[in-house]
Amino acid sequence: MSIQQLFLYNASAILLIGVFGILTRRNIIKILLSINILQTGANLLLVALGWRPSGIAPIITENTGHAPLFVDPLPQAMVLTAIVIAFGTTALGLVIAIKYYMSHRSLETSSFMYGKTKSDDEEVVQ
Amino acid sequence: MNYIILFLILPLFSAFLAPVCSIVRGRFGKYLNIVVYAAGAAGGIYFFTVSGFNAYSVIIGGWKPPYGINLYLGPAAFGFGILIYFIAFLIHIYDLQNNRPAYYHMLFALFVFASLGMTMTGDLFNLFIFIEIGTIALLGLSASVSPGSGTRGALKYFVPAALVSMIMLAGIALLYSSLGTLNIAHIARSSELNGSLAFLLGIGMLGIFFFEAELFPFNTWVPDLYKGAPSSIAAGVAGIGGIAGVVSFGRVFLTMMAGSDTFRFARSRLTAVVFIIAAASIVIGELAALKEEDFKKVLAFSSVSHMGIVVLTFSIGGSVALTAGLFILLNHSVVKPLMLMTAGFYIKTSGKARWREMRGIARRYPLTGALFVVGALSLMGMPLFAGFWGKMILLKSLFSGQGSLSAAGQQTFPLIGAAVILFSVILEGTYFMRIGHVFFEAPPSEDIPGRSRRLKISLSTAAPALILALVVVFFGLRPGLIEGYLSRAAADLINTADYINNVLVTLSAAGGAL
Amino acid sequence: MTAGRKMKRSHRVLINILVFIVLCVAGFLVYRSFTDTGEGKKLLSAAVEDRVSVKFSEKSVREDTGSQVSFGTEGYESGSANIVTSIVVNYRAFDTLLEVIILFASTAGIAMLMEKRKRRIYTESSQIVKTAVPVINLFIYVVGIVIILRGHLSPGGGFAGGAVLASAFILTSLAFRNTGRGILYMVLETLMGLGILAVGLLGIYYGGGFLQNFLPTGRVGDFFSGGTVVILYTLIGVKVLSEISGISGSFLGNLKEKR
Amino acid sequence: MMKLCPGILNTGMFGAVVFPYAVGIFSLIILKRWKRLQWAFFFLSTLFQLFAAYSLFRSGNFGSGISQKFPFALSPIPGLGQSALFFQFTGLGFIFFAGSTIVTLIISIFSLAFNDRDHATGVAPLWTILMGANAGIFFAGDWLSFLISWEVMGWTSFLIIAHGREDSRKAALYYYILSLIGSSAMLAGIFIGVSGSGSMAIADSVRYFSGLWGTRNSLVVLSTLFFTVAFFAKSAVFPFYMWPSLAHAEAPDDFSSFLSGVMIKYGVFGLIAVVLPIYRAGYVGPAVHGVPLYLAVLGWFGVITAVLGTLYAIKQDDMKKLMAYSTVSNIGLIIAALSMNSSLGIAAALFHTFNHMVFKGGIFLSLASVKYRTGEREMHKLGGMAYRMPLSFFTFLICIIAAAGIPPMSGFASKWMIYQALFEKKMLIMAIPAFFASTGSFLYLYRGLHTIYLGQLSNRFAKIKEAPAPMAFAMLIMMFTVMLGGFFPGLVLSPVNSIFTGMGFAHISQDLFSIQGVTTSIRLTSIGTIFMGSFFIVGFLYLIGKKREHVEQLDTYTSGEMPEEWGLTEEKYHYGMHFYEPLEVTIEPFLKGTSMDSLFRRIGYETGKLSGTVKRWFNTPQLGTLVLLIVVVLLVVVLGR
Repeated sequence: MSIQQLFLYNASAILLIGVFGILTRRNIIKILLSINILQTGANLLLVALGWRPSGIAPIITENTGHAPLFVDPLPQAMVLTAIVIAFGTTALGLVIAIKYYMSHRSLETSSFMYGKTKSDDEEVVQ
Repeated sequence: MNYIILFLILPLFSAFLAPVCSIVRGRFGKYLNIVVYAAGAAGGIYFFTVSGFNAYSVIIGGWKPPYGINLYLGPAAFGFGILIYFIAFLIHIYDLQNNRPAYYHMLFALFVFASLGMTMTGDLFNLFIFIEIGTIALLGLSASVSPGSGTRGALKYFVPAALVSMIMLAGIALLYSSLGTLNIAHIARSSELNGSLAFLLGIGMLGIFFFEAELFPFNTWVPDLYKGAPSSIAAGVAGIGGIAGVVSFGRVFLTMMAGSDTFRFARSRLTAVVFIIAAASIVIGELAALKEEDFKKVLAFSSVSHMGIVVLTFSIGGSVALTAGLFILLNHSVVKPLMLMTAGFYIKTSGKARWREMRGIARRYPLTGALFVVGALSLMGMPLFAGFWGKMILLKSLFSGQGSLSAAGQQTFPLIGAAVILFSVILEGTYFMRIGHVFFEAPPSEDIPGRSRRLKISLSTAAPALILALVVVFFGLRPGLIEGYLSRAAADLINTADYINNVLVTLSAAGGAL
Repeated sequence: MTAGRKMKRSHRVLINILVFIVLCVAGFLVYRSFTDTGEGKKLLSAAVEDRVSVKFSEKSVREDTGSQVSFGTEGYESGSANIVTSIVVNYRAFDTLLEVIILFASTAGIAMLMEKRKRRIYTESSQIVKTAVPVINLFIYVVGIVIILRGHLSPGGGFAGGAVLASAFILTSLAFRNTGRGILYMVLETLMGLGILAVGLLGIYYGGGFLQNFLPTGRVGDFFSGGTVVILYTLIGVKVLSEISGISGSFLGNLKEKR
Repeated sequence: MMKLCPGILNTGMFGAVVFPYAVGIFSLIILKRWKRLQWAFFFLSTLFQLFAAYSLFRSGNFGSGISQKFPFALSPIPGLGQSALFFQFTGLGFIFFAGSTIVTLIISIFSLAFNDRDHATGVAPLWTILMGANAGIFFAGDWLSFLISWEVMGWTSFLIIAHGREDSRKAALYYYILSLIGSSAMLAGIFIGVSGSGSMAIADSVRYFSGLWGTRNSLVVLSTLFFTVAFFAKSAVFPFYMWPSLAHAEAPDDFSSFLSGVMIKYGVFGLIAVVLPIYRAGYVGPAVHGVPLYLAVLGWFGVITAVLGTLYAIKQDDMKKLMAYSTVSNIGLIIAALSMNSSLGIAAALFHTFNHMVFKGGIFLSLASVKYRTGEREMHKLGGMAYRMPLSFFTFLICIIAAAGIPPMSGFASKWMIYQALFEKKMLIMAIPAFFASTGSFLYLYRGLHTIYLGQLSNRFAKIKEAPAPMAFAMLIMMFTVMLGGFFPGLVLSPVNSIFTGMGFAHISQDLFSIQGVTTSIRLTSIGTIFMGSFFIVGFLYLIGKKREHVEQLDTYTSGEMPEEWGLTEEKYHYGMHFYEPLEVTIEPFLKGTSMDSLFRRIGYETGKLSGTVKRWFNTPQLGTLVLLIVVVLLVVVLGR
């Protein structure tokens, strides 16, 4: 098994772990953590897919000769974007979790059930 | 001709300017947005008419596809973009009565921007980022007013969104590794994928569109978001977000997967998945709406089932069925904002969230009641309103069973779909007529402010809903005016060969108009 | 107290096991589709040299030179030595614009949601911290600016540099009570965003596409190479700086402006 | 007949359809405040429709169905392969249109006075629109125009029946859900035909279906079943016979006369126009005495409806419900007759349809005037109205004589023709319950007459007056129309006879005064004269006989005492209470066994429970994703190789 396959299966495993966490955790903060794990797995998958045997970092310097073997730079650019997206979503998710806790005094997803939080069902939002 | 990209990035100006302008004057961002939306709609219509309804491919950064990013402004993207601008314009006029923070308008502008981008982008990763922008903007907006159900709806929207978007990112990565490109046209042109891999990637990418289009497994957020968000935002989700989700869904599923050879080995299975999920959404939406007490949640469930009907036509395939689907999409995205505006006004007036407690409110406020009835009849597909023609065309194409995407052994899909749709019409008529009757009952309940303390229906509240109702009635009396155009849009979504041609082949390196 | 009823433990375990089984099946399917030897293209069947990104590293999207780029030569379509940067800011600059907008949106959302948050009671930070922070900040500023400005030559760029600079601001706001003025951040964001749009429209004005490079691309490796890359990365850096500082400010909770 | 003149046909049909729409929308929007003016506009538009009917009658040629392009052309719709709405002038449609317009005009005269300040219901504009849809249904040449008129008829009538009263909500919803089910079924049938024939024209679909006999019988039977469900639901035939008792009772009083007279006949029209032709040309399949098996089953459904309607009517105390069930039983007879699919049968069905329009309209008008004065609907609170409202009494009397099928009124001739049609096809087993239903109608009609109009006048109503002049005038016209139909059957039957060439039936032999059946022929005019003569003799004897003396109700029942300690009130032992108690006790178990109502309610209840379950699914964010994973995995396992 090449190192690339190792990383691929590793990334898939991390993805599945994240999904598992999202599906089974009952605390919103833990779900957010699982989402971050998921995002890490996706990034790792991206980088691993850009690997090539004996490839070097895609930066032209004096040392890179006339025919350098760069690894695929596009997945790295995508990873840059994906990281920023992950940052933004996580920050906003945390804020919403804080707001939810302020109004419900609970971070358990079981408090999503109707009837559990009377105030929500009665609430009037025009 | 490259200035056509202004049609997409116009909302960005108002989004960037809104917070700063609000330092100068509180309501400035609001008016700025209105101006921008009006300008977008008017400019789009003007350009679209002078350009002779041609497909344009805008190249960004001067790098020709598939290397650079391109926007594809065919009839589908451009026409529905104009509709998005129009609906956003009306929603903001409706919103003038409320005093919103500047960030609110900025996020709404970004939401509009993201929806426009989703309809017209030609690059998978770019589409992914647009979807993320829409998600984040909608998260902020839906939690903005109500601390209780609003945040709950936002959380229920957030968790599946993150899940499916990351799965889509992984799918994009795998697709890139096996085809070496991210451009939709280029993917559609390349050779076949392995069957099981194609199916995996297809599922992974379609998940987020099921989510965006409020379809079955991922739509737990829909009722909470509609209830918890202010009515204008709910109207935005129903109208604008629905259009964006469905059109990008069609771009990815019809153009990239169904129409091309790339996904040939998995095509029938993906079609089956889409069909089953759409049919399930129709049934589940209508059934759930039957017992719902909360007015806005009823509307939410009804939009679930209508989006199901629209996407069901995708799995049937064929230009006639797709035309019908787009007709129903048009009807839904015009009527649902109208009904949500009515709902917002009634909820504000009566101070109640449940429709049973609004007995006789339409006797006090007959105009809005009449608008609600018009919307309900159009959603039920009753004649003299736009929904009727969509239903007719759809049923005709379903019963003639033409243009079925599905492989042999799935030829019964059109008939099952027709049965499901006819069943859904019965349930929808039941609950909408019940609600309308409660609204028109005499005597009105005591909690509703009477003529003495009656609220003044300001023009900004009534006019947008009235305009939308007029649109519905106009298309109900003159369906042919829009039908020809919608068939062009359907052809734009179906016809993969032309799409590849327009994007990849006939482009000069400088890009620009075709 | 509206904390929902705790689920029965056995049910939880049951659901976990169920999900686990489902995921195992899904994982098996993923594995099968990775290692499926049917006809058609498989995973990784496009080698790196067959992908579109080769054109990026060869800098030959417009006209096909077909040869690799070597250091110090000139006359390429995109002059930046760091190919990832040339992709992020030049070839796929539109993605970057959207990325900035995502940060922008989340900042706005957080500011809007955290508006009414009461300010926390800080414990007075110690004298050491108060003395050390300005000194450290100096170095941080230098490093961040360098990272931003050399983003097209070496690893780094606007996002990394902006984050580094923002860390200095966060340090300040933790050490001393003020978390900076949110209005300043807001104005900065707006100006930078409009700047990016302006650069993009200038690209159209100079007869290209949106966000097209209209400056001369110098020799690979020079500071003045890569055309608009430096400008865009500077704008992005300042924008990221202001956004992250704004986010931290609203988390620490004394944005003075109410709107 | 004058020779055909398309111009007048065109304008006539166009005006008959579009003018009411325009007037209705105008009075809905502009005349919101002036309710009386709305009713005046309703009357005017109906008058205009009658004028259009007259011009059509003079110009039209009943024999051949002429297809006309609807002047108000919609812009072309390629998706439907249709560029305009097409209207078709058929004799059948014209007869229905003319009959419904005449009856509605009389009712509108009634409504002018009926909707005064206390009784006003703001349904006039909707009713006006409904009249436009009414014309559209009868003139429709293609499925689009038919569907448009059908659906508009559906929701306008829903809104009218509900007319914003809480207690009428359930009835209106019941009615509307049934018609939704019907229209969904009809859509299925329509589009099977359209996709087969490739055109939206009704005639083409019928031709397509009748061409399939022998090759794809099951498809034809299925599609006709869809149509039949729709028309049965609208006409309240057996599985759906429950809604009239609710809707007729809850609707505005003048509208329930329209509802029972005109609206319930749409299904009859649909069956004759769409279903029957399919089963004539080149029918291949099982048949009973030459009647296709499917139609025979239809006939049985009709007979069952007739019997059930009679039995339910017998045990009603609410006078409007009683008459609603009588309508159901009459519809059953009509269905039985037309399912014979012979010229005699269809003639009988059309004749009885027209008669029923008139006499049931009259009955409901007189009931409406009673309720207008007294405000009571339960029969056991009424009594002796004949002394106070003689004209309403006479209208009721004449109309129920017609309804019971007693000569010389019109009902006798049509019922006689129905039996003749059944005999013609040797459906004796079917004829026996039909006889029972018809004779059973004596019971409930007599109950109505006796309890409402005869007997003791309650003191509460000692002061009430006869209905106002316009209402009286309308009832008078109804009365005379009934008599006319009874004395001169040819007035209705000769137009009916003249449309048979267009429908490809043989003519029946009749003239202005007499009808020729299979077993015998009757000469109604002479029968009528004899009966009227005997009536006059009896009336003369009554006048010269000893005057009866008036005693209080209490004197006759409790010999003057009023034993309060028994808790007795006037209603308690009113002679209208439990009028047929022994009979009711006998038929109760049978009715319990055959009640479709409980079945429908059960279905609704189960749907509600299911809906609650589905709604609970939307609760947590995790369940959805979990379900997705399971779904995806199952799909992969199932669909994967």
